[in-house]
Amino acid sequence: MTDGSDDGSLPLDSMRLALDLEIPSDVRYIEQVVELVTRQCAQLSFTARHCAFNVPVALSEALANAILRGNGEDREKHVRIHASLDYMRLVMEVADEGEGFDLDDCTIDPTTDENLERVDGRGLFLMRKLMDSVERFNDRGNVVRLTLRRA
Amino acid sequence: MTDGSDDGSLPLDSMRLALDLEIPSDVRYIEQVVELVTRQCAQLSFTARHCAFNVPVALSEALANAILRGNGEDREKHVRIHASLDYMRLVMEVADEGEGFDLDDCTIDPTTDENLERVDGRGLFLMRKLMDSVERFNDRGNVVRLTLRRA
Amino acid sequence: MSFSIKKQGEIVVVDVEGQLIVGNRQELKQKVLDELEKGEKRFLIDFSQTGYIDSSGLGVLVSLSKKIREQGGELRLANLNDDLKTLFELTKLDTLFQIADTRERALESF
Amino acid sequence: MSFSIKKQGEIVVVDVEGQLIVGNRQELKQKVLDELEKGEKRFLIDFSQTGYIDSSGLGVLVSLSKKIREQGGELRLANLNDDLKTLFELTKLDTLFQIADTRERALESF
Ligand SMILES: Nc1ncnc2c1ncn2[C@@H]1O[C@H](COP(=O)(O)OP(=O)(O)O)[C@@H](O)[C@H]1O
Ligand SMILES: Nc1ncnc2c1ncn2[C@@H]1O[C@H](COP(=O)(O)OP(=O)(O)O)[C@@H](O)[C@H]1O
Repeated sequence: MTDGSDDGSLPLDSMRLALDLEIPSDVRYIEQVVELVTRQCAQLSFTARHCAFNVPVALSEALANAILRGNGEDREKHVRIHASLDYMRLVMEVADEGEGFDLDDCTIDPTTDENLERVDGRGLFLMRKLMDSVERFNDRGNVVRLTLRRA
Repeated sequence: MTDGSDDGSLPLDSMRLALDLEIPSDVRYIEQVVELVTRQCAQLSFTARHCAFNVPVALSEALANAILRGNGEDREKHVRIHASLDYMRLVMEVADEGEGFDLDDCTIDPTTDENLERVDGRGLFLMRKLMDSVERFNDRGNVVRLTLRRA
Repeated sequence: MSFSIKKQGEIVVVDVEGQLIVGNRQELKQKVLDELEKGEKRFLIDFSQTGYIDSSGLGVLVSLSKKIREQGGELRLANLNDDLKTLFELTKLDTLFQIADTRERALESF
Repeated sequence: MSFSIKKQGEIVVVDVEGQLIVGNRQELKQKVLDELEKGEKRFLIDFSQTGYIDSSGLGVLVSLSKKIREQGGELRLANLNDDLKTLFELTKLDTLFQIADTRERALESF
């Protein structure tokens, strides 16, 4: 552990934040969940780009998929979010109540000529571009785990 | 779990935040630790009074005691802070590397005539007035646990 | 988050205030389609006040662009900040849209 | 957090900006004692810009109050917000100090 700086600013490398949250399957919650998580990232001095771009876009995608694809927008079903972050990285897990899916099978390349004008299919692609890793977190495949290293 | 409100504001009763932090034994860190924790309380809509008064004062006291009494202001020794909060309560644990102490033996009543003009001795008293409970968290007595119910 | 629409000369200008995401993209789509139905042909979407855009927001832009072209019209974009530029580059949508640095340049370019 | 000192008539007025806590209370103490040594007798501490005060901050106020009285002087306090009022009530220090609602009243009261 470093000793922080002389002005009493906190030694970030010994800090760890965690957040758990459960929301009904309604896309209107996405924006506030994103805000909550990015505020925690700002707390740990993640870069402005991570806070304003990588985290918001990737997390929105994961939440939208969980709500729309995993839970079929059934408000009786819920989406659980777990985020933990420290000086090294942010880890976000998004769990839905769906059947699960295969990340690799479902990811397309939306930048090819035939896909460029598609209206959908950019979610997993963007998550993978904006995070350091995107994984299935369990066998069923209904929990996605996103990891971003602190720059 | 309630369904939150219609404007997409988060269902607070399913939210849980946690924070871990370790600081060197230097009183200059107190203010920033307090700010970090109270910001988390505000996130969970704790009352303005809890955020601006109960939590800051009680936590400052616990930190000051850990730094000055527990660790004798030895910067080689550290103070660990764990806070977790949800819709029901805030729990803060402050651990130092000292010998421990007995909470009840050390608490005086600073409001009696003979104590009123004392310069010290108000810390534990205030912690107990401002929190719902103040406990030793381990046998050694070097971890103090403060609990505040969300009003 | 909201969308404000106004007409500047022959051009319908839409400001996206806040996010353009799955929760509000339909609103943008409907507002633009309404103008298209009224016979408008030239559209500019200005992102100077935009936070982030998700894949469904991008999808709406692609869909609107097609529909406007089908009616013989044009859709242009302006004022992407660095993050949004990166988003369009990652998805190669910068090759599909006409993107101007400023609103003035976009308006002149029609 | 900082302390600004100025003289209003015969009275030394100290504004506590931010917190008054273990990390900075010595600074307040020293500033007031310096004035006392110069022969000042009347002191007003104004808390209108203060956040929170901890037990060591209260301790400094008690200690200053004693030292000023020993020199035949007076210390008064003004502008406690509701939280600070509660703090003084809980510790019964509201019975030890002369506390005015506003700076004006405190200044007049000497
Ligand atoms: N949480 C999920 N549960 C079930 N299926 C999912 C989930 N997330 C993604 N998928 C599948 O992966 C596909 C691709 O997702 P994505 O790249 O986000 O594009 P889009 O959602 O626009 O189709 C989805 O169409 C869906 O079939
Ligand atoms: N973390 C700690 N480690 C060891 N002793 C402690 C600790 N916290 C409090 N004490 C003991 O309890 C006493 C009373 O503490 P407190 O009420 O905060 O008043 P003060 O610190 O002003 O003496 C202290 O003087 C000290 O002896």
